[in-house]
Amino acid sequence: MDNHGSYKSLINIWLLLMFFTVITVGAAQFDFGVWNVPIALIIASFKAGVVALHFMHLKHEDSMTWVFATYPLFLLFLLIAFTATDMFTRVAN
Amino acid sequence: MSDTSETNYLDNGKGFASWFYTVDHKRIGVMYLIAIGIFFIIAAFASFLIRWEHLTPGEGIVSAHTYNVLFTLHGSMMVFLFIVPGVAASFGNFLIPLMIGAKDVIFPKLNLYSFWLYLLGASIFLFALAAPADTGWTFYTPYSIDSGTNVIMITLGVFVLGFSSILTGINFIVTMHKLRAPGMTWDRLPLFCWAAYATSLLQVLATPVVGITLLLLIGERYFGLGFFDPAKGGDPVMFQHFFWFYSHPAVYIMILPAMGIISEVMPVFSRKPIFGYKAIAYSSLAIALISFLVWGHHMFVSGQSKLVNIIFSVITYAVAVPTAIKVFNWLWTMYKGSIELSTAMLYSLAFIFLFTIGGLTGLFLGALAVDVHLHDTYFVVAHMHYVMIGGTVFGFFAALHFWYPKMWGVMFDEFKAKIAFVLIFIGFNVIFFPQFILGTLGMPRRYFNYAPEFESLHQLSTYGTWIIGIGFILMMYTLLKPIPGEAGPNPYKSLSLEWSMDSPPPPLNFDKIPTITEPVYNYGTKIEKES
Amino acid sequence: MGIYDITTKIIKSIAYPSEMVPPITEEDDGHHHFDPETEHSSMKLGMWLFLATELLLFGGLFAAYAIYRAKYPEMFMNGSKSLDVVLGTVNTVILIFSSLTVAIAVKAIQENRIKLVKIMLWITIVCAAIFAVNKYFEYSYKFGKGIFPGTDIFYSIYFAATGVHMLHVFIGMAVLGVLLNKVYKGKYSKDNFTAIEVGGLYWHLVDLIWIYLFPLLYLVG
Amino acid sequence: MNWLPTSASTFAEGVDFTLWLVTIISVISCILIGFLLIYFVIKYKRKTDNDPTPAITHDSFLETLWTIIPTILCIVIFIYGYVYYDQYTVTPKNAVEINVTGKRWIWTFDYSNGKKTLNDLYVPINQPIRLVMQSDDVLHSFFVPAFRVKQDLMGNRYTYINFTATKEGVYDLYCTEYCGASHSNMLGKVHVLSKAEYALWEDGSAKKVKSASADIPLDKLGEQLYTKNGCVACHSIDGSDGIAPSWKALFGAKRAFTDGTSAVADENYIKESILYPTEKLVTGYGPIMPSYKGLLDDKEITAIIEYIKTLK
Repeated sequence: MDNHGSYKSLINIWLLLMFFTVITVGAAQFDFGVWNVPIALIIASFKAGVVALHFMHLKHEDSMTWVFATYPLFLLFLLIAFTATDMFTRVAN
Repeated sequence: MSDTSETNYLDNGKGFASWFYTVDHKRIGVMYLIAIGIFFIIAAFASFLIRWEHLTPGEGIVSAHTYNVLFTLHGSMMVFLFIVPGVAASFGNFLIPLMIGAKDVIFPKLNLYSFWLYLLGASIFLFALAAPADTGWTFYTPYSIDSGTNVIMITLGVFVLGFSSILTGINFIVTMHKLRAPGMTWDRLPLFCWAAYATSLLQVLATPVVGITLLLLIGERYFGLGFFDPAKGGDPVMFQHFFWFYSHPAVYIMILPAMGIISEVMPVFSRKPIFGYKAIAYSSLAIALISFLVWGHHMFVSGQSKLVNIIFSVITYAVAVPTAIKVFNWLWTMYKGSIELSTAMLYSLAFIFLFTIGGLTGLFLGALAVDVHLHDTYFVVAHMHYVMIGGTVFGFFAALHFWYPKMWGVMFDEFKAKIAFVLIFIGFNVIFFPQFILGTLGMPRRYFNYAPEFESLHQLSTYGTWIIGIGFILMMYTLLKPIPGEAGPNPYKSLSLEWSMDSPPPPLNFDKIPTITEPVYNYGTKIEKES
Repeated sequence: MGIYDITTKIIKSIAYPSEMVPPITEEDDGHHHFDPETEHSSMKLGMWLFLATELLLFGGLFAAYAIYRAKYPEMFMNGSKSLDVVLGTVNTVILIFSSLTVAIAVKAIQENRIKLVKIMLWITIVCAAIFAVNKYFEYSYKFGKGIFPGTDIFYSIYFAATGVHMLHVFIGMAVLGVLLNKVYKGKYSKDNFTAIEVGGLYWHLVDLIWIYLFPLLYLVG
Repeated sequence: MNWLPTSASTFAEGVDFTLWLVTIISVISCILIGFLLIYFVIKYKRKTDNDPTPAITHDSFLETLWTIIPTILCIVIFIYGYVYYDQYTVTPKNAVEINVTGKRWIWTFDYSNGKKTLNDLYVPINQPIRLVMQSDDVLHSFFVPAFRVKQDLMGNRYTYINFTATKEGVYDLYCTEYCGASHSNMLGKVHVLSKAEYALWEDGSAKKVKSASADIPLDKLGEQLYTKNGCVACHSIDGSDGIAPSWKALFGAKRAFTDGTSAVADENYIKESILYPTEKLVTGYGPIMPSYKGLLDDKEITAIIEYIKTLK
């Protein structure tokens, strides 16, 4: 059934994750100003994507699972986007 | 009463344990029904006291603090213990497997655990009544941080109830994906199932946000986290954002299953296919998606930014359209039909009319300028009750009467039930219609006391509770005292799957999983133009 | 109606993969079982839905983080600098490693290599325990310096987020412990491994959340 | 039919217009749907158990119609709601600012001329006013039905209301955000004065406006002040325990304070408590009362003391 990948490929994935952990810790030693957070988030998202696709086999799941895996991300975006829009567009009228 | 050779689910095992440890979805549905019924009665009683207090201005039967406790109790119990789990968990459990042609839900044990979690949450909630909270069901900060009452227990109870709700939702979604009988395609799925599916989606995706919000509120009280406390640099409006991110979709968790019920009842008693099946099915899904985008219309005067107010107002009107479409579809289902005014049909017709009023008064509140005037007045109270009682509760009562023969295998006295309906319908309107006028006149909600010029309208509203109370009692009496004789498998000549088996259904529903070959609402003679 | 037809197509394309509905097997112990393939795919779908729930549970914390970070950049800068990056990094490595071991365990059970499954699950649980111990030291160090939840908004978010995450680590340990116990009892094999796969999914989520929490709290100072 | 309060601000007209518009749309829709319901029920009543019925499943024309018409109506209503809201949120340039503080359960108004009033807001007619509002504790909401304005107040952040009163008179002011036991007593009055009257009030002869009843007995005056100045929100007069000590049988009673001392409640003690309320706290109550220094003159304080004396 879900006999995907080999032990070796799993370990390779892990090495990739370790590599990116080193990168993200390394990148934190430098100050990129406003880019600090985006850089950290992009690396984290990449790692999270790798974990989801390979460790969690999302790669081999059907479209319904994809919908349920990604829709909450959209909702999370909504929650943050609307709340933040409110917080930062308040002006004394 | 069962003299057939086969046992039915009610006879299948006797005693407390055979119910409490059952994994039979029908028994779990019935247990939910009993539990929510009890909480409905308690919460309704609180509302009788609230109205009684308003018979005259000033202190009547209770003190100001007791009054605040009563409306908090009424609101939170109705919302979290009755109406959110209500129709979905009781009739959803009972009907979904029967309707899609399955022997049970996909995770029967998880279903039982959900029920236990519901009981646990409810117990914590009731335990909190030792020092009942006075925050209102919305738990707005910083009042809820500050209040000397037992806010932690009540929010903990709601948190646990939330998990019960989530697990039930997961169960239903997966059941409808994986256990539909052969031939039961998505476009043959009964509309109640569509509605339950949309409801479950909302339960799974909205509830966790209120979960973390209430958890943070508990943290706020224990540790003084400060997220929602202006004194610590936090923002109370953020609490409202998080709260309504759940609680607006929760409105649809409450109303969607009732819409599903109406979509089942109308075709049967009109002997017509439901008008616009796809429109109703997809507008359920559309509502499930759009309802996540409108929460801010509860916060137009809360200090939310003007830009966000405008955005939320626009999207609010967008969600009004699919709702309007549904109303017209139900209406047109009756066109050229053969209409029987059974009790269930009466409740459905009342649903359509009252829900229309509820929806139309929503148009007032969505309009920014008007909402500034009407926000937090009795207008909102009336609007919300027209949707929640006129909508959900009337739909719930329609279901109670409609599936009564299927659930219990007997019939009730239609005549008495219709009298009860008339009392409930009149009483309801007498209570809540004057409240619209109170609201436009500027009577604020959650007021223990009120100015003398509001007295006559308040009194009228209170008299309504007495009428509706008599109606409730008569309805309960009618339903608890069935008339002799058996109902038979299909007294209404319905075509959907749950009526194809004995009443009450056998423990495992189907001896052999049926194969579906035609649409579910296949009433009438085929003279229609094919799409 | 054009709009409805389009919607139908979209919904069909999403929904119809699971259109094949399985027969139900015999009823032996009073209630019925669904066939293994349905049970397998259903449990996975159910777990993914539950993970969606969990993600949104943390969603509230992420939203609070985003907003207060933008509102109080100084406070977050200083707070973040005061956290122990070394300990955080060690915990990240541990958690990612434990994700690997769970993934190997899921693979091994499908090949009936029970012994490997036991070893991998043990390692995972031990990793989780080390993670917890590290967190314990980290918390007590903070308490020693007089920093508690509520000290300021940053520390509130730090304690709330890592605290809720810690709770998930404990739940994950319990789940894996139960699974391990059942492995010892010989309940799982290459024909019956759904529980391990689904438990593994849960553990990966714990890792996923940490992958975000670590840089957001410790690194972007 | 009287279903709207007096309209006394420039904003009220727009709100009322939109309200009427939505009301007319709603009533027509409601009558239409109600009529169709009843008509169908009568016309298509079941005659036999086997009435033939057509299998109508959809009708593109009708469905399009009832998708489009509600959409158009919604857009129209939104636009009106938005336009009038937009007017309300824009502050006119010559607006006079008044600071508003909400505190359980009293409204305090600070004017730019140094005046301060409790629960009574004085504004001149036809003058744009901008309220700058903040709460001292939990959320409150400032609502004047006659002006159709409402806005929440919270701690640590200012919120604003703009209005221009167009009609002289005294209007109700409510708190509409639930704030605890005396939420429904957190009331006030907005006095819209003619320019001349306002100038008089501004001159310091506030009392002329405030109490035309200078001749009434002291204890009766005290009774009026009791409700007018918000004492009623916290102090009961029937002995029931609230957030603050009851006034019943207060005079002459022995008071125990949180610092361990005690005193007999005589005239001087009561006067001190009104002017410096947090100096001596009666055991079991928190320091929540605002000082009335500068808000009540000596005669008014005496009146309140006389009133307390009558509460045996």
